[in-house]
Amino acid sequence: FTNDPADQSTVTLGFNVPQSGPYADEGADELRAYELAVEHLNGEGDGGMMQTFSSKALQGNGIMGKKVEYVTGDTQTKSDAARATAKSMIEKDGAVIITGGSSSGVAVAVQALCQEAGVIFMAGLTHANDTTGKDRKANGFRHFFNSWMSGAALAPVLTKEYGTDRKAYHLTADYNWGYTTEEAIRNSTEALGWETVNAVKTPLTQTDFSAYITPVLQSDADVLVLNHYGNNMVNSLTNAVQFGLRDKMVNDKKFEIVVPLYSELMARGAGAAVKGIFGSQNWDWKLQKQLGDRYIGTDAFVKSFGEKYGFPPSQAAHTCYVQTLLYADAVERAGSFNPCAVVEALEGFEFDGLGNGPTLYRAEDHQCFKDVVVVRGKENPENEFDLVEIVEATPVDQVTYAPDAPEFGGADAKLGECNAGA
Amino acid sequence: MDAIILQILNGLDKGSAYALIALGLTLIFGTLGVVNFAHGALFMIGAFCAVTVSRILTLSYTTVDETRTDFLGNPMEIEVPYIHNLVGQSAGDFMIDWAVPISILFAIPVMIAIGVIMERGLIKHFYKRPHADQILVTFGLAIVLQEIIKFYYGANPIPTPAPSAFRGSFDFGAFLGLGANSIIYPYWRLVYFAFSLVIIGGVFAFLRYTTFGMVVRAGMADRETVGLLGINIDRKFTIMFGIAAAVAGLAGVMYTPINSPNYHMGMDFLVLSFVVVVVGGMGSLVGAVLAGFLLGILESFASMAAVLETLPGINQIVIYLVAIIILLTRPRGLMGRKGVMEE
Amino acid sequence: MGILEVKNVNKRFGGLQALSDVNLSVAENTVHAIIGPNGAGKSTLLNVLVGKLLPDTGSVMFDGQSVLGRKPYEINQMGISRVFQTPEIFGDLTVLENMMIPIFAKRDGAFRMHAIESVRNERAVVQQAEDMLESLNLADARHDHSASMSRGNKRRLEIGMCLAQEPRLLLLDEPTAGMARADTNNTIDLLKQIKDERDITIAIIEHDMHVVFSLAERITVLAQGTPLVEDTPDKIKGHPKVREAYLGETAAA
Amino acid sequence: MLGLTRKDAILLAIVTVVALLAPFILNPFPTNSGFAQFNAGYPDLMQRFAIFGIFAIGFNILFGLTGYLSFGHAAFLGVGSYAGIWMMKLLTANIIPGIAASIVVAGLFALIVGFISLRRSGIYFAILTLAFAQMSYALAYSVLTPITGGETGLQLKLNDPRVLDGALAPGERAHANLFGLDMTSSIEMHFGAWQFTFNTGYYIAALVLVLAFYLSIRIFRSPFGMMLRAIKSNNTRMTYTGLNARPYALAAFVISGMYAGLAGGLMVAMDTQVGPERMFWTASGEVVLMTILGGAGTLIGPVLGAGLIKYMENIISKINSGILHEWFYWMPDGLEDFVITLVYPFVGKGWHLTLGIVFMLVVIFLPGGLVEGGQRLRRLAQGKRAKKSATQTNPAE
Amino acid sequence: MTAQPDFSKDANHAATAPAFLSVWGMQAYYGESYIVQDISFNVHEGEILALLGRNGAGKTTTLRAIARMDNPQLNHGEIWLDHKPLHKMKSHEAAQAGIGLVPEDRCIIPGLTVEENLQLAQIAPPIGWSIERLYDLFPRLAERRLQEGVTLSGGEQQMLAVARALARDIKVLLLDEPYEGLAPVIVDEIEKTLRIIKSQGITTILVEQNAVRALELSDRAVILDTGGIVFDGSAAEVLGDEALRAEYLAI
Ligand SMILES: Nc1ncnc2c1ncn2[C@@H]1O[C@H](COP(=O)(O)OP(=O)(O)OP(=O)(O)O)[C@@H](O)[C@H]1O
Ligand SMILES: Nc1ncnc2c1ncn2[C@@H]1O[C@H](COP(=O)(O)OP(=O)(O)OP(=O)(O)O)[C@@H](O)[C@H]1O
Ligand SMILES: CC(C)C[C@H](N)C(=O)O
Ligand SMILES: [Mg+2]
Ligand SMILES: [Mg+2]
Repeated sequence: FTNDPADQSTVTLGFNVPQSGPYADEGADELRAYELAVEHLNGEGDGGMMQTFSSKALQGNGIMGKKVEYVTGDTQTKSDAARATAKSMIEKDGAVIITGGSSSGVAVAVQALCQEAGVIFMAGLTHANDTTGKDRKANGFRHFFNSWMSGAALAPVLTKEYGTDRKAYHLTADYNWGYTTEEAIRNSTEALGWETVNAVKTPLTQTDFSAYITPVLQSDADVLVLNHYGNNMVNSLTNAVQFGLRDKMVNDKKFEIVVPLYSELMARGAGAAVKGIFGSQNWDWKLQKQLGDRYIGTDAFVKSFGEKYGFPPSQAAHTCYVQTLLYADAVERAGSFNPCAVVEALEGFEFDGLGNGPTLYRAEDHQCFKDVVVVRGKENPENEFDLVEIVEATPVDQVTYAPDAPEFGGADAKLGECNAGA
Repeated sequence: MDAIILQILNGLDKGSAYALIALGLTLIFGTLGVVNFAHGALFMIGAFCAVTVSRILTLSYTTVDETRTDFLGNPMEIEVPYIHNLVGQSAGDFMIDWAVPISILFAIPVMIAIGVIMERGLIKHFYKRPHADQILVTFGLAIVLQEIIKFYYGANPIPTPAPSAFRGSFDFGAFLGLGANSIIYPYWRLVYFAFSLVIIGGVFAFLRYTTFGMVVRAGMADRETVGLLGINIDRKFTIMFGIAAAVAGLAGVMYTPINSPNYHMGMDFLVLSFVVVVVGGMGSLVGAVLAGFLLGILESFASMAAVLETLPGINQIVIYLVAIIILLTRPRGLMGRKGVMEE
Repeated sequence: MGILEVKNVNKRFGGLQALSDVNLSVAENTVHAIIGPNGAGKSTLLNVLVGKLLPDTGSVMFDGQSVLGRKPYEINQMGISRVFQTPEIFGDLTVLENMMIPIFAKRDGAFRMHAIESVRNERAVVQQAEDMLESLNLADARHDHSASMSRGNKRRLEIGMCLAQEPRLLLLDEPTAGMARADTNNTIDLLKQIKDERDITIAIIEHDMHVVFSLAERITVLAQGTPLVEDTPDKIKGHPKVREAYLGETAAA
Repeated sequence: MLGLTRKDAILLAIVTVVALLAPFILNPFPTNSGFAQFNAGYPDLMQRFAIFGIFAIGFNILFGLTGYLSFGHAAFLGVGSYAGIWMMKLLTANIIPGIAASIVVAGLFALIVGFISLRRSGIYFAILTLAFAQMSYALAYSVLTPITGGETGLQLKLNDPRVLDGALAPGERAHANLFGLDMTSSIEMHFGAWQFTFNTGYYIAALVLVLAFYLSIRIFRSPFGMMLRAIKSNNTRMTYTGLNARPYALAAFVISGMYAGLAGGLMVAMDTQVGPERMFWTASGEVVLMTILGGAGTLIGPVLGAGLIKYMENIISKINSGILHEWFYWMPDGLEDFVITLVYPFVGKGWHLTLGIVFMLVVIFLPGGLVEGGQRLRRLAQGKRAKKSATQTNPAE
Repeated sequence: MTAQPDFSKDANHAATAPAFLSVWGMQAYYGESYIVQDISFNVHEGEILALLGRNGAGKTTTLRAIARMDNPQLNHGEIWLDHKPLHKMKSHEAAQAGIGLVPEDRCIIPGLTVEENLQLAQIAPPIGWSIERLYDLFPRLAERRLQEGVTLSGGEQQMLAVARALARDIKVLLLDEPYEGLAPVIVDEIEKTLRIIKSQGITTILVEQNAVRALELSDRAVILDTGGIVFDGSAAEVLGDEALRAEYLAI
């Protein structure tokens, strides 16, 4: 199979993260997590979540006794560039797995590439349904949650907080992830009684959203849903707050803003504007502290990461770290680097102790199922990392869907056969 | 009706941003004939002047507060800005609050210095070189400047709020007697609008009512001959560059409360500001400003849901579409001069 | 009927009547000079003839066909070539290449793709261009960049380029301005020779009376946009109005 | 030979030989040495060299000859890619129809864009082309998602019709191929510590590159090429010599659009996926930079420029701190850390910084681009110091 | 290199008066081609010097070198104007020192009106004739004052170029083919003007193809051929020397 490390004493992992472009800081955090994971796998440091991981296959002696080495590449958050770096890792550096990334477009593109090339792809940040929906691939895996799950987790909380009689106005980033997120939030909130008065698509390259915000003022909507991420989210949220939306009363209700997908870095970029705004996350560094040992692993990870780097890890760092351990563990359990063996070991794998509570890697679509964290921007942060407060952790069964759900490509979506390459 | 007024207001505001950014560009590009791909970077550096000033003002020493703990459970470290010790707590807080306006004072000399250094050290060797070479060198410079900022400030946007006095919104509706809360608009955006008008007016006046403008125009058209008339055109060009850099930088400073600055914000604006300048017509300041307002207003209207329902995706392309139509119907943009950058 | 018939042409620039009611007939195979004070509208008239300017009213017929409204290259293809007052040549190209382009234009018309053949294989064209350079005394400079030639030589090259097209009507706007006497004489000889050798009509604008009187068979004097008189050189020389308004004492002497 | 002068034939021969031996030339370092990082001889990068070389050669036919600076050329590359992948989805995974469609569709698109944009010149032309490209990008990203796949783009799928190919056996995937020759198949060769990879896709791309280069030499040396240079030099003289500049410029525009389409087609042939960011203005800017960096208007310059930029993007960007430590491990600790702190900002995620500096250095010191650098080196080697000798023939007193 | 050279020894220089403008050992080149090689000549205060020669002889190059334009570059030699070292100056400094050049292609500045073209000349000191006085000399320009300079007819442009030089307080007027493209009556006019200028003590170097005309106006003549001086003497001498005229001037 491709890049079989059998006759070498080391094994090379490929970390493909954005190092330039708008997500460079996220990529940097992902890379920190990867480096930490490599350390732990090789038996250095305190072992982090390896101590709490329910599977005990990992020994701290590398993977199957081979020392773990890694190569890095810059995806630039462009699929062409990401595929180029992934290819160079596979063709030149002999990587057996590619992992990382911080957008669904890149994830889908690199996942397809890994399928072709016969290596495993462990997705980093990707939230669109398609990654494990209509574009799912046998060689690709996603630990991160997705748009549908965000909707399913958020809607009950929103209706509880804001009531069932609400009129929502959506601003949606005009690309695939935006579409799936809008769809997910709409469907789940409408099911609970909300009305969607309007949904407007905004260009990805937009920087000033005033022209999209002012019509919201004119409508009779009382909730604004920002299906935005990255700079789009920072700017649209900042603009919305500038236009006084948060101080407005409509239909005798206080106007509210919702950001379905939160990220610590973006919250930091938006500054005070995030205060009181609801959103969802895959994970948060305060989970174990606040919600107890169901989320065991969290503290261990925060400790090793915090001690090494001086600040708490982001959810991007977390998911990347976890993916690395999961891969290494699967290899150990399969007893082989062969991608098909790894796929078999990961499919249907149930585990715990990696910070999200009990988790399942579902066989049908290679999506992880676990609790989703609903958060709200904190009113009085205690320090610069304390930006959100956890509202609840939506239990996993509330966010589970059928593998052939229509939002996920329906019956047409197929993993295909795993490819072990040459 | 309210919606229309609001969208026009929006368009004017957005247009003033375009116009202000394009103004600096057209001084260098339309007047000195240098295709300056580093203009966006100057705008970005202006914005980071504001970030820097607010960082300097909040420069702090740490004291340990034993009663609280940080995320790892260690005793919490509390930051106390030096400025509190310097000018006292309330004056210090006021200055921190007013960091953005204060940074104007800081940005003007810094940007002029950057502009002058850039012109003396680099651009002056490129006046006679082909535009393609100018693109390559200024693009290279833009990348370098961006990377330096990224190195020190990271890639994530950095929130830089307006003074709290300007954070609310102005109720135009009540003001115009159209009913309270029907048309409200954030104060800072109004400040930005007014600021743009002042700067634009100032630059116009300077170029119009001093012979400086004529000399620079002449020097641009024919350096040699202007030299023959005893005029040291190099110096004028340097001054011009400094002014343009300052205009770009001020546009950046004032923009920070509207959108949190990040290291590539310059590149995001670059293409648009080129389009604005060219649609306005090469060599025409009035044209650039007009085009800025025109495109701003059109973009605002194209963003309305009603428009998008009939023409999906029009918001994505409206600026380019209008640019094409204008350039095809008016050979030199709105008010371009003949022979400027037509080869 | 002349080969070129200009009827009632008017052209205004803002408040200035640059051409007013110009009527002109140039007979085939003659040399017709247009003279007149600076700013009289001579170059403007030429611009109308070659399609650079559209007159406000009037008609311009070349060989029975109207030239108005046609594109400059179409007018050129009809057989009208023009030498400019300030030399217009291909500065980035070598002298030889400069000379080849009009020959190609003559041979192939306004547009033809020879994207694959090599220039070198166009022997006939190269030869013709070389010959032309030879007769212009520019053969030595054939591989020089034309931009670095002195201005007199540039002008000679431009005349050569126009001649190489074998036009039926050659328009010359001050062809010998700035030329050394020797070269002026050469140019006069060249033009005379061309005229003897083939059928060509020449309209020339010139302030150098030596050139005008050596070449012209008929002369039109233009003043303030209107033809003042049209006559043979001898008559013009003695014409009192012309002497006063244009020639002055030295030139007429 | 082949209708070329001796000089051109030699140039073509050099390009051909370098293209054929690229797997050796680009892999000068043994796989295990610290410098293996600088090896560029792996299939993907070699393919990119060839493809972007073709793109830049085509761009240079427009820009280098006519002087019309198109700032939207990536649109043609993108459109070519989309056309190519649709052919591969609908008809066959054989790359021939895909590439043919890429060229044709890009050519037609260029015809439309060129016809409109060439009504203006100079900067106005540049902005018109930019506007078209940005519109293509924006639409492909959003509204045209059903055709373009939006942000995700298009890939080959199991359930694509591919009417000309037989049905796939279970577990089989569609591979871009040339009559059964798989683009991804490679032969590896080991010489001691050295490893060389010979990849089918690369050789096909290289062959096309050589053909494209040959064609561009012929165009440069043809009367058509001379007319294009004439447009650049003096458009007025051009029209008053009876030549219609517009169709010449349009022809050049379409040809260079077709080159871009060809590059786009090859891209999907080598790597069966397209995304819209291929058409973003920065991609158009990149080919401009490649051409100027190498030397606009020269034959080989654009290829060199393309190579340099792609090399930096793929090689310098991958040097991380781990690799730096490997390189400098032999230094005393303090020095090692110092050197690494010095170098670190310029490699890995700082590769853009290096790129920017290279742009500036080249354009400041080598006004004619890399080609001029080469010429200077050659002159130096031949010991011909032209300026000195000129002074000597005209002694001062 | 800084000491002012001693001109009196060289027989080739007329010794009538102390040199006002002196060119010594000047070499000028474009790129890598040397055009003017080691030329020396003097111009005396108040005289008109005719600088003659065939096309390409280097006349324009010489004038541009004296006016210290960027091109050609000077690689050896000194130029002194009224005790000031021009060779150390840039073109705008030379202009302020009193050099006024009327370039051969006139160089009217695009985008400026006739009047602005003139105003431009009166920004840097020292300033010469007032614009009114210039309009008096060239009424044609007064009529066209608000027209864009480059749309003037060829002859009008020439007038504007001369007027622009006079708008400055110049010590030496360098005229590169001022009669070119002018109607004979106007040539007469300009010739008269030149005499007026001369009578006001302005020194002139006149480059002109119409050698006879130029010589009749001039006091002295210098003839250039392929970048070197082949004759330096009085104007009358050239007019009287058939062979010289035939060889270098073809008249
Ligand atoms: N584009 C224009 N706009 C305004 N006025 C113009 C334009 N072109 C020419 N003119 C004016 O028209 C008149 C005629 O100009 P033209 O160039 O035809 O003169 P001419 O007879 O060729 O003179 P000369 O012998 O000096 O070249 C001049 O007064 C000139 O200023
Ligand atoms: N910019 C330039 N670059 C290179 N060579 C030049 C340049 N300008 C002029 N030359 C060359 O310098 C030589 C002298 O030119 P110059 O213009 O001084 O001649 P001139 O005596 O003024 O001739 P003319 O009477 O034709 O104006 C010519 O051979 C010309 O080709
Ligand atoms: C990084 C993700 C969480 C969001 C991103 N825009 C996507 O496409 O999925
Ligand atoms: Mg004229
Ligand atoms: Mg001359």
